[in-house]
Amino acid sequence: MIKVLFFAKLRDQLGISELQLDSKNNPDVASLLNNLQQRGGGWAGALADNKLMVAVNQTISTGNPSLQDGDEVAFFPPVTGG
Amino acid sequence: MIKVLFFAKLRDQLGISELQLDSKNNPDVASLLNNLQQRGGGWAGALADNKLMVAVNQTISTGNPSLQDGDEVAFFPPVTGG
Amino acid sequence: MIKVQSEDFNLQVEYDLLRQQSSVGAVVTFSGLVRDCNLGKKVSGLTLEHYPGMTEKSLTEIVEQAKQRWNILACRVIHRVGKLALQDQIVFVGVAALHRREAFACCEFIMDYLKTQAPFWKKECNEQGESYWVDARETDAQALGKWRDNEAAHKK
Amino acid sequence: MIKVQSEDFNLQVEYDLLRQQSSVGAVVTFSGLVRDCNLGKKVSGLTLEHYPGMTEKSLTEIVEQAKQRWNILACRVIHRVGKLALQDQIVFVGVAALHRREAFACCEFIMDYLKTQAPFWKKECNEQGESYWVDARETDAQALGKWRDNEAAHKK
Repeated sequence: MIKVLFFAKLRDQLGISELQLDSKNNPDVASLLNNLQQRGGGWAGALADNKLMVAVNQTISTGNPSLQDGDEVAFFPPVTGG
Repeated sequence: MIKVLFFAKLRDQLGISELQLDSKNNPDVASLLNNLQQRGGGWAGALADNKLMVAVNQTISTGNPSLQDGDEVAFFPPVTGG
Repeated sequence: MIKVQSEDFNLQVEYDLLRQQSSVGAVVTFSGLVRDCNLGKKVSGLTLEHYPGMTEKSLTEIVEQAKQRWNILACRVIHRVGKLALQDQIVFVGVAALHRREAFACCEFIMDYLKTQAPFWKKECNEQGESYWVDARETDAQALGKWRDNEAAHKK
Repeated sequence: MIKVQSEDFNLQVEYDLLRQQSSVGAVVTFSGLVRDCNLGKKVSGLTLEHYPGMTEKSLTEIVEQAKQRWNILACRVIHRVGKLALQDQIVFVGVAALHRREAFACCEFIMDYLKTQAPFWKKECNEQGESYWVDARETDAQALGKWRDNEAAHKK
Protein backbone atom coordinates (compact mmCIF):
# COMPACT_ATOMS: atom_id res chain seq x y z
CA MET A 1 0.00 0.00 0.00
CA ILE A 2 0.97 3.61 -0.53
CA LYS A 3 0.24 6.17 2.14
CA VAL A 4 -1.02 9.42 0.62
CA LEU A 5 -1.12 12.62 2.70
CA PHE A 6 -2.68 16.02 2.07
CA PHE A 7 -1.86 19.18 4.01
CA ALA A 8 -3.13 22.67 4.72
CA LYS A 9 -5.48 24.30 2.20
CA LEU A 10 -5.45 21.21 -0.05
CA ARG A 11 -6.55 18.97 2.83
CA ASP A 12 -9.34 21.42 3.66
CA GLN A 13 -10.50 21.40 0.02
CA LEU A 14 -10.46 17.59 -0.23
CA GLY A 15 -11.86 17.07 3.26
CA ILE A 16 -9.41 14.26 3.96
CA SER A 17 -5.87 14.15 5.28
CA GLU A 18 -4.79 10.60 4.51
CA LEU A 19 -5.52 7.74 2.10
CA GLN A 20 -4.11 4.24 1.68
CA LEU A 21 -3.92 3.21 -1.97
CA ASP A 22 -2.90 0.09 -3.79
CA SER A 23 0.61 0.32 -5.20
CA LYS A 24 -0.27 -1.76 -8.28
CA ASN A 25 -2.60 0.90 -9.67
CA ASN A 26 -0.22 3.69 -8.76
CA PRO A 27 3.19 2.78 -10.14
CA ASP A 28 4.47 6.39 -10.12
CA VAL A 29 3.56 9.88 -8.90
CA ALA A 30 1.96 10.93 -12.19
CA SER A 31 -0.43 7.98 -12.28
CA LEU A 32 -1.23 8.42 -8.59
CA LEU A 33 -2.09 12.06 -9.20
CA ASN A 34 -4.15 11.13 -12.24
CA ASN A 35 -6.09 8.50 -10.27
CA LEU A 36 -6.79 11.02 -7.51
CA GLN A 37 -8.09 13.55 -10.03
CA GLN A 38 -10.57 10.92 -11.30
CA ARG A 39 -12.26 10.71 -7.92
CA GLY A 40 -14.88 13.26 -8.89
CA GLY A 41 -16.28 15.97 -6.65
CA GLY A 42 -13.71 18.70 -6.02
CA TRP A 43 -10.71 16.42 -6.51
CA ALA A 44 -9.88 17.29 -10.10
CA GLY A 45 -10.01 21.01 -9.39
CA ALA A 46 -8.11 20.94 -6.14
CA LEU A 47 -5.36 18.78 -7.60
CA ALA A 48 -5.05 20.74 -10.86
CA ASP A 49 -3.05 23.57 -9.28
CA ASN A 50 0.36 23.38 -10.94
CA LYS A 51 1.94 25.03 -7.91
CA LEU A 52 1.18 21.99 -5.75
CA MET A 53 4.26 20.46 -4.19
CA VAL A 54 4.88 16.71 -3.93
CA ALA A 55 7.04 14.92 -1.41
CA VAL A 56 7.94 11.24 -1.68
CA ASN A 57 9.11 9.70 1.58
CA GLN A 58 9.42 13.18 3.04
CA THR A 59 11.68 14.57 0.35
CA ILE A 60 10.43 17.12 -2.16
CA SER A 61 10.08 15.50 -5.54
CA THR A 62 10.10 17.31 -8.86
CA GLY A 63 10.21 14.52 -11.43
CA ASN A 64 7.94 11.48 -11.67
CA PRO A 65 9.53 8.92 -9.36
CA SER A 66 8.17 5.39 -9.36
CA LEU A 67 6.37 4.21 -6.24
CA GLN A 68 6.33 0.97 -4.32
CA ASP A 69 4.64 -0.59 -1.29
CA GLY A 70 5.36 1.34 1.88
CA ASP A 71 6.06 4.66 0.18
CA GLU A 72 4.63 7.84 1.65
CA VAL A 73 3.49 10.48 -0.85
CA ALA A 74 2.36 13.93 0.26
CA PHE A 75 0.64 16.65 -1.75
CA PHE A 76 0.54 20.19 -0.42
CA PRO A 77 0.33 23.86 -1.45
CA PRO A 78 3.50 26.01 -1.61
CA VAL A 79 4.93 26.24 1.90
CA THR A 80 4.54 29.42 3.94
CA GLY A 81 6.53 28.91 7.13
CA GLY A 82 9.28 31.05 8.58
CA MET B 1 44.74 77.35 15.64
CA ILE B 2 44.17 73.90 14.20
CA LYS B 3 43.92 70.92 16.50
CA VAL B 4 45.76 67.92 15.06
CA LEU B 5 45.16 64.43 16.46
CA PHE B 6 46.93 61.11 15.96
CA PHE B 7 45.53 57.72 16.87
CA ALA B 8 46.54 54.11 17.42
CA LYS B 9 49.75 52.85 15.78
CA LEU B 10 50.48 56.25 14.23
CA ARG B 11 50.31 57.95 17.63
CA ASP B 12 52.65 55.33 19.06
CA GLN B 13 55.10 55.90 16.20
CA LEU B 14 55.04 59.69 16.58
CA GLY B 15 54.99 59.58 20.38
CA ILE B 16 52.36 62.32 20.54
CA SER B 17 48.57 62.33 20.40
CA GLU B 18 47.78 66.01 19.85
CA LEU B 19 49.29 69.20 18.41
CA GLN B 20 48.02 72.75 18.07
CA LEU B 21 49.22 74.36 14.83
CA ASP B 22 48.89 77.78 13.29
CA SER B 23 46.17 77.89 10.64
CA LYS B 24 48.12 80.41 8.51
CA ASN B 25 50.89 77.92 7.71
CA ASN B 26 48.42 75.09 7.17
CA PRO B 27 45.77 76.34 4.75
CA ASP B 28 44.72 72.85 3.69
CA VAL B 29 45.19 69.19 4.58
CA ALA B 30 47.97 68.62 2.03
CA SER B 31 50.11 71.47 3.35
CA LEU B 32 49.47 70.40 6.94
CA LEU B 33 50.60 66.88 6.13
CA ASN B 34 53.64 68.22 4.31
CA ASN B 35 54.59 70.41 7.28
CA LEU B 36 54.24 67.47 9.64
CA GLN B 37 56.49 65.33 7.44
CA GLN B 38 59.21 68.06 7.65
CA ARG B 39 59.46 67.68 11.43
CA GLY B 40 62.35 65.23 11.16
CA GLY B 41 62.83 62.12 13.27
CA GLY B 42 60.33 59.43 12.39
CA TRP B 43 57.66 61.85 11.17
CA ALA B 44 58.33 61.63 7.46
CA GLY B 45 58.31 57.83 7.53
CA ALA B 46 55.28 57.43 9.79
CA LEU B 47 53.22 59.88 7.74
CA ALA B 48 54.27 58.50 4.34
CA ASP B 49 51.90 55.53 4.55
CA ASN B 50 49.39 56.09 1.76
CA LYS B 51 46.82 54.03 3.64
CA LEU B 52 46.59 56.65 6.41
CA MET B 53 43.10 58.02 6.86
CA VAL B 54 42.32 61.68 7.48
CA ALA B 55 39.30 63.13 9.24
CA VAL B 56 38.44 66.82 9.25
CA ASN B 57 36.06 67.84 12.01
CA GLN B 58 35.31 64.17 12.65
CA THR B 59 34.32 63.31 9.11
CA ILE B 60 36.51 61.16 6.90
CA SER B 61 38.09 63.31 4.22
CA THR B 62 39.40 62.06 0.90
CA GLY B 63 40.17 65.25 -1.03
CA ASN B 64 42.29 68.20 0.13
CA PRO B 65 39.85 70.40 2.02
CA SER B 66 41.00 73.85 3.14
CA LEU B 67 41.42 74.44 6.86
CA GLN B 68 40.61 77.31 9.16
CA ASP B 69 40.93 78.28 12.78
CA GLY B 70 39.10 75.90 15.07
CA ASP B 71 39.24 72.92 12.72
CA GLU B 72 40.11 69.51 14.09
CA VAL B 73 42.20 67.27 11.83
CA ALA B 74 42.94 63.66 12.71
CA PHE B 75 45.37 61.23 11.09
CA PHE B 76 45.08 57.52 11.75
CA PRO B 77 45.77 54.08 10.29
CA PRO B 78 42.98 52.09 8.60
CA VAL B 79 40.34 51.35 11.20
CA THR B 80 40.01 47.86 12.67
CA GLY B 81 36.91 47.92 14.88
CA GLY B 82 33.91 45.69 14.78
CA MET C 1 20.59 21.56 16.34
CA ILE C 2 17.13 21.61 14.81
CA LYS C 3 13.87 21.78 16.74
CA VAL C 4 10.22 21.90 15.69
CA GLN C 5 8.17 22.72 18.75
CA SER C 6 5.05 24.47 20.02
CA GLU C 7 6.88 26.08 22.99
CA ASP C 8 8.44 29.50 22.75
CA PHE C 9 12.22 29.91 22.61
CA ASN C 10 14.66 32.30 24.26
CA LEU C 11 17.12 34.23 22.10
CA GLN C 12 19.71 34.63 24.84
CA VAL C 13 19.78 30.89 25.58
CA GLU C 14 20.30 30.09 21.88
CA TYR C 15 22.97 32.78 21.53
CA ASP C 16 24.89 31.56 24.58
CA LEU C 17 24.90 28.05 23.11
CA LEU C 18 26.11 29.35 19.73
CA ARG C 19 29.07 31.24 21.18
CA GLN C 20 30.54 28.48 23.32
CA GLN C 21 33.60 27.81 21.16
CA SER C 22 36.44 30.27 21.73
CA SER C 23 37.10 30.55 18.01
CA VAL C 24 33.71 32.18 17.35
CA GLY C 25 34.15 35.72 16.08
CA ALA C 26 30.69 36.38 14.65
CA VAL C 27 27.16 35.34 15.55
CA VAL C 28 24.20 36.25 13.32
CA THR C 29 20.66 35.53 14.47
CA PHE C 30 17.36 35.78 12.65
CA SER C 31 14.04 35.86 14.49
CA GLY C 32 10.73 35.82 12.66
CA LEU C 33 7.70 37.26 14.47
CA VAL C 34 3.92 37.35 13.94
CA ARG C 35 3.22 40.75 12.34
CA ASP C 36 0.02 42.70 12.93
CA CYS C 37 -0.55 43.12 9.22
CA ASN C 38 0.07 40.98 6.13
CA LEU C 39 -0.58 42.10 2.55
CA GLY C 40 -2.73 44.94 3.86
CA LYS C 41 -4.91 42.75 6.09
CA LYS C 42 -4.98 43.15 9.89
CA VAL C 43 -3.87 39.96 11.59
CA SER C 44 -4.71 38.94 15.12
CA GLY C 45 -2.86 35.63 15.25
CA LEU C 46 -2.02 32.52 13.29
CA THR C 47 -1.85 28.77 13.35
CA LEU C 48 1.15 26.96 11.96
CA GLU C 49 0.52 23.56 10.47
CA HIS C 50 3.40 21.28 9.58
CA TYR C 51 4.22 17.87 8.17
CA PRO C 52 5.64 16.06 11.21
CA GLY C 53 8.87 14.26 10.44
CA MET C 54 9.41 15.93 7.10
CA THR C 55 9.91 19.36 8.70
CA GLU C 56 12.87 18.08 10.73
CA LYS C 57 14.23 16.19 7.73
CA SER C 58 13.90 19.19 5.46
CA LEU C 59 15.55 21.58 7.93
CA THR C 60 18.39 19.11 8.50
CA GLU C 61 19.04 18.93 4.75
CA ILE C 62 18.97 22.72 4.41
CA VAL C 63 21.48 23.13 7.24
CA GLU C 64 23.70 20.43 5.69
CA GLN C 65 23.68 22.27 2.36
CA ALA C 66 24.59 25.50 4.14
CA LYS C 67 27.48 23.80 5.94
CA GLN C 68 28.83 22.55 2.64
CA ARG C 69 28.91 26.10 1.28
CA TRP C 70 30.31 27.96 4.28
CA ASN C 71 32.71 27.19 7.04
CA ILE C 72 30.64 27.68 10.15
CA LEU C 73 31.19 26.71 13.77
CA ALA C 74 27.63 26.24 15.02
CA CYS C 75 24.07 26.52 13.78
CA ARG C 76 20.73 26.35 15.58
CA VAL C 77 17.27 26.35 14.00
CA ILE C 78 13.93 26.41 15.83
CA HIS C 79 10.51 26.53 14.16
CA ARG C 80 7.34 26.75 16.18
CA VAL C 81 4.03 25.12 15.26
CA GLY C 82 0.47 25.47 16.51
CA LYS C 83 -1.37 28.59 17.63
CA LEU C 84 0.62 31.83 17.83
CA ALA C 85 -0.44 35.29 18.93
CA LEU C 86 0.54 38.71 17.61
CA GLN C 87 4.26 39.45 18.08
CA ASP C 88 5.00 35.86 19.08
CA GLN C 89 8.26 34.36 17.90
CA ILE C 90 7.82 31.95 14.96
CA VAL C 91 11.30 30.97 13.86
CA PHE C 92 14.90 31.28 14.97
CA VAL C 93 18.05 30.71 12.90
CA GLY C 94 21.41 31.38 14.52
CA VAL C 95 24.85 30.87 12.99
CA ALA C 96 28.29 31.20 14.59
CA ALA C 97 31.42 31.50 12.45
CA LEU C 98 34.96 32.85 12.48
CA HIS C 99 33.96 35.89 10.43
CA ARG C 100 30.78 37.83 9.73
CA ARG C 101 30.63 37.08 6.01
CA GLU C 102 29.93 33.36 6.45
CA ALA C 103 27.60 33.95 9.39
CA PHE C 104 25.41 36.41 7.48
CA ALA C 105 25.32 34.39 4.26
CA CYS C 106 24.65 31.09 5.96
CA CYS C 107 21.85 32.48 8.14
CA GLU C 108 20.12 34.15 5.19
CA PHE C 109 20.56 31.04 3.02
CA ILE C 110 18.89 28.85 5.65
CA MET C 111 15.97 31.28 5.96
CA ASP C 112 15.54 31.53 2.17
CA TYR C 113 15.41 27.75 1.81
CA LEU C 114 13.29 27.22 4.91
CA LYS C 115 10.73 29.68 3.49
CA THR C 116 10.35 27.77 0.23
CA GLN C 117 11.22 24.13 1.06
CA ALA C 118 10.26 23.29 4.64
CA PRO C 119 6.67 22.02 4.95
CA PHE C 120 5.02 24.59 7.23
CA TRP C 121 1.80 26.44 6.40
CA LYS C 122 0.39 29.55 8.03
CA LYS C 123 -3.30 30.10 8.59
CA GLU C 124 -3.95 33.65 9.70
CA CYS C 125 -6.95 34.87 11.64
CA ASN C 126 -8.30 38.37 12.01
CA GLU C 127 -10.24 40.18 14.70
CA GLN C 128 -13.55 39.15 13.10
CA GLY C 129 -12.66 35.54 13.82
CA GLU C 130 -12.19 34.70 10.13
CA SER C 131 -9.25 32.52 9.22
CA TYR C 132 -7.59 31.88 5.87
CA TRP C 133 -4.53 30.14 4.49
CA VAL C 134 -1.65 32.46 3.67
CA ASP C 135 -0.53 32.44 0.03
CA ALA C 136 3.13 31.87 -0.76
CA ARG C 137 5.00 35.03 -1.71
CA GLU C 138 6.59 35.18 -5.15
CA THR C 139 9.53 37.09 -3.66
CA ASP C 140 10.39 34.08 -1.50
CA ALA C 141 10.76 31.88 -4.56
CA GLN C 142 12.82 34.59 -6.26
CA ALA C 143 15.13 34.87 -3.25
CA LEU C 144 16.50 31.40 -4.01
CA GLY C 145 17.77 32.61 -7.35
CA LYS C 146 20.42 34.65 -5.59
CA TRP C 147 22.10 31.52 -4.23
CA ARG C 148 21.95 29.68 -7.56
CA ASP C 149 23.13 32.55 -9.78
CA ASN C 150 25.85 33.81 -7.48
CA GLU C 151 27.07 30.52 -6.14
CA ALA C 152 30.69 31.34 -6.89
CA ALA C 153 30.44 34.89 -5.57
CA HIS C 154 28.86 33.84 -2.31
CA LYS C 155 31.37 31.10 -1.67
CA LYS C 156 34.16 33.65 -1.33
CA MET D 1 20.17 54.12 19.06
CA ILE D 2 23.95 54.19 19.01
CA LYS D 3 26.22 53.60 21.97
CA VAL D 4 29.99 53.53 22.40
CA GLN D 5 30.73 52.15 25.83
CA SER D 6 33.19 50.12 27.89
CA GLU D 7 30.41 48.13 29.63
CA ASP D 8 29.16 44.85 28.25
CA PHE D 9 25.74 44.60 26.61
CA ASN D 10 22.94 42.04 26.76
CA LEU D 11 21.56 40.56 23.55
CA GLN D 12 18.12 39.81 24.98
CA VAL D 13 17.66 43.38 26.23
CA GLU D 14 18.56 44.79 22.82
CA TYR D 15 16.33 42.29 21.01
CA ASP D 16 13.36 43.06 23.25
CA LEU D 17 13.78 46.76 22.48
CA LEU D 18 14.01 46.06 18.74
CA ARG D 19 10.76 44.07 18.59
CA GLN D 20 8.50 46.49 20.44
CA GLN D 21 6.49 47.58 17.39
CA SER D 22 3.73 45.17 16.42
CA SER D 23 4.58 45.52 12.73
CA VAL D 24 8.02 43.92 13.19
CA GLY D 25 8.22 40.64 11.28
CA ALA D 26 11.98 40.11 11.20
CA VAL D 27 14.87 40.87 13.55
CA VAL D 28 18.48 40.23 12.52
CA THR D 29 21.28 40.64 15.04
CA PHE D 30 25.03 40.57 14.61
CA SER D 31 27.38 40.10 17.54
CA GLY D 32 31.14 40.34 17.15
CA LEU D 33 33.28 38.52 19.73
CA VAL D 34 36.96 38.40 20.69
CA ARG D 35 38.34 35.29 18.94
CA ASP D 36 41.12 33.16 20.39
CA CYS D 37 43.10 33.34 17.18
CA ASN D 38 43.64 35.97 14.48
CA LEU D 39 45.65 35.42 11.29
CA GLY D 40 47.22 32.35 12.83
CA LYS D 41 48.29 34.05 16.06
CA LYS D 42 46.93 33.01 19.47
CA VAL D 43 45.15 35.93 21.10
CA SER D 44 44.52 36.33 24.83
CA GLY D 45 42.67 39.63 24.76
CA LEU D 46 42.55 43.04 23.15
CA THR D 47 42.26 46.74 23.78
CA LEU D 48 39.95 48.84 21.65
CA GLU D 49 41.01 52.43 21.11
CA HIS D 50 38.62 54.92 19.58
CA TYR D 51 38.30 58.55 18.54
CA PRO D 52 35.75 59.88 21.04
CA GLY D 53 33.01 61.90 19.41
CA MET D 54 33.86 60.80 15.89
CA THR D 55 32.90 57.20 16.59
CA GLU D 56 29.34 58.21 17.49
CA LYS D 57 29.16 60.63 14.55
CA SER D 58 30.45 58.02 12.14
CA LEU D 59 28.05 55.31 13.35
CA THR D 60 25.13 57.74 13.19
CA GLU D 61 25.96 58.55 9.57
CA ILE D 62 26.28 54.88 8.65
CA VAL D 63 22.89 54.09 10.18
CA GLU D 64 21.35 57.08 8.38
CA GLN D 65 22.71 55.81 5.05
CA ALA D 66 21.29 52.38 5.77
CA LYS D 67 17.87 53.85 6.60
CA GLN D 68 17.85 55.67 3.28
CA ARG D 69 18.42 52.40 1.43
CA TRP D 70 16.04 50.12 3.31
CA ASN D 71 12.73 50.51 5.02
CA ILE D 72 13.47 49.42 8.57
CA LEU D 73 11.54 49.80 11.80
CA ALA D 74 14.33 49.95 14.38
CA CYS D 75 18.09 49.75 14.58
CA ARG D 76 20.49 49.52 17.53
CA VAL D 77 24.30 49.66 17.43
CA ILE D 78 26.66 49.19 20.36
CA HIS D 79 30.46 49.21 20.14
CA ARG D 80 32.61 48.57 23.16
CA VAL D 81 35.97 50.23 23.86
CA GLY D 82 38.80 49.55 26.31
CA LYS D 83 40.16 46.23 27.51
CA LEU D 84 38.35 43.07 26.40
CA ALA D 85 39.03 39.44 27.24
CA LEU D 86 38.75 36.33 25.11
CA GLN D 87 35.14 35.65 23.97
CA ASP D 88 33.96 39.05 25.19
CA GLN D 89 31.36 40.83 23.11
CA ILE D 90 32.82 43.66 21.00
CA VAL D 91 30.00 44.93 18.83
CA PHE D 92 26.25 44.56 18.39
CA VAL D 93 24.12 45.56 15.41
CA GLY D 94 20.42 44.75 15.48
CA VAL D 95 17.82 45.61 12.84
CA ALA D 96 14.05 45.14 12.92
CA ALA D 97 11.99 45.30 9.72
CA LEU D 98 8.76 44.10 8.16
CA HIS D 99 10.57 41.40 6.17
CA ARG D 100 13.83 39.50 6.46
CA ARG D 101 15.39 40.85 3.27
CA GLU D 102 15.73 44.42 4.55
CA ALA D 103 16.76 43.28 8.03
CA PHE D 104 19.62 41.09 6.71
CA ALA D 105 20.85 43.61 4.15
CA CYS D 106 20.71 46.56 6.52
CA CYS D 107 22.50 44.73 9.33
CA GLU D 108 25.29 43.52 7.04
CA PHE D 109 25.62 46.95 5.41
CA ILE D 110 26.07 48.62 8.79
CA MET D 111 28.73 46.07 9.81
CA ASP D 112 30.59 46.46 6.49
CA TYR D 113 30.73 50.23 6.83
CA LEU D 114 31.48 50.15 10.55
CA LYS D 115 34.46 47.89 9.84
CA THR D 116 36.00 50.31 7.34
CA GLN D 117 34.78 53.78 8.36
CA ALA D 118 34.25 53.98 12.12
CA PRO D 119 37.41 55.06 13.99
CA PHE D 120 38.13 52.11 16.26
CA TRP D 121 41.47 50.29 16.45
CA LYS D 122 42.25 46.92 17.95
CA LYS D 123 45.46 46.16 19.80
CA GLU D 124 45.76 42.45 20.49
CA CYS D 125 47.81 40.83 23.20
CA ASN D 126 49.02 37.26 23.46
CA GLU D 127 49.84 34.96 26.34
CA GLN D 128 53.46 36.12 26.35
CA GLY D 129 52.24 39.60 27.24
CA GLU D 130 53.19 41.06 23.85
CA SER D 131 50.77 43.46 22.27
CA TYR D 132 50.51 44.69 18.68
CA TRP D 133 48.15 46.74 16.55
CA VAL D 134 45.90 44.68 14.31
CA ASP D 135 46.27 45.33 10.58
CA ALA D 136 43.19 46.16 8.54
CA ARG D 137 41.91 43.27 6.42
CA GLU D 138 41.79 43.74 2.68
CA THR D 139 38.57 41.69 2.59
CA ASP D 140 36.83 44.34 4.71
CA ALA D 141 37.61 47.04 2.15
CA GLN D 142 36.45 44.71 -0.63
CA ALA D 143 33.16 44.03 1.18
CA LEU D 144 32.08 47.63 0.54
CA GLY D 145 32.24 47.04 -3.20
CA LYS D 146 29.19 44.84 -2.96
CA TRP D 147 27.01 47.74 -1.84
CA ARG D 148 28.35 50.08 -4.51
CA ASP D 149 28.21 47.66 -7.44
CA ASN D 150 24.86 46.14 -6.62
CA GLU D 151 23.09 49.21 -5.34
CA ALA D 152 20.07 48.60 -7.55
CA ALA D 153 19.95 44.87 -6.82
CA HIS D 154 20.10 45.34 -3.07
CA LYS D 155 17.43 48.02 -3.03
CA LYS D 156 14.84 45.52 -4.20
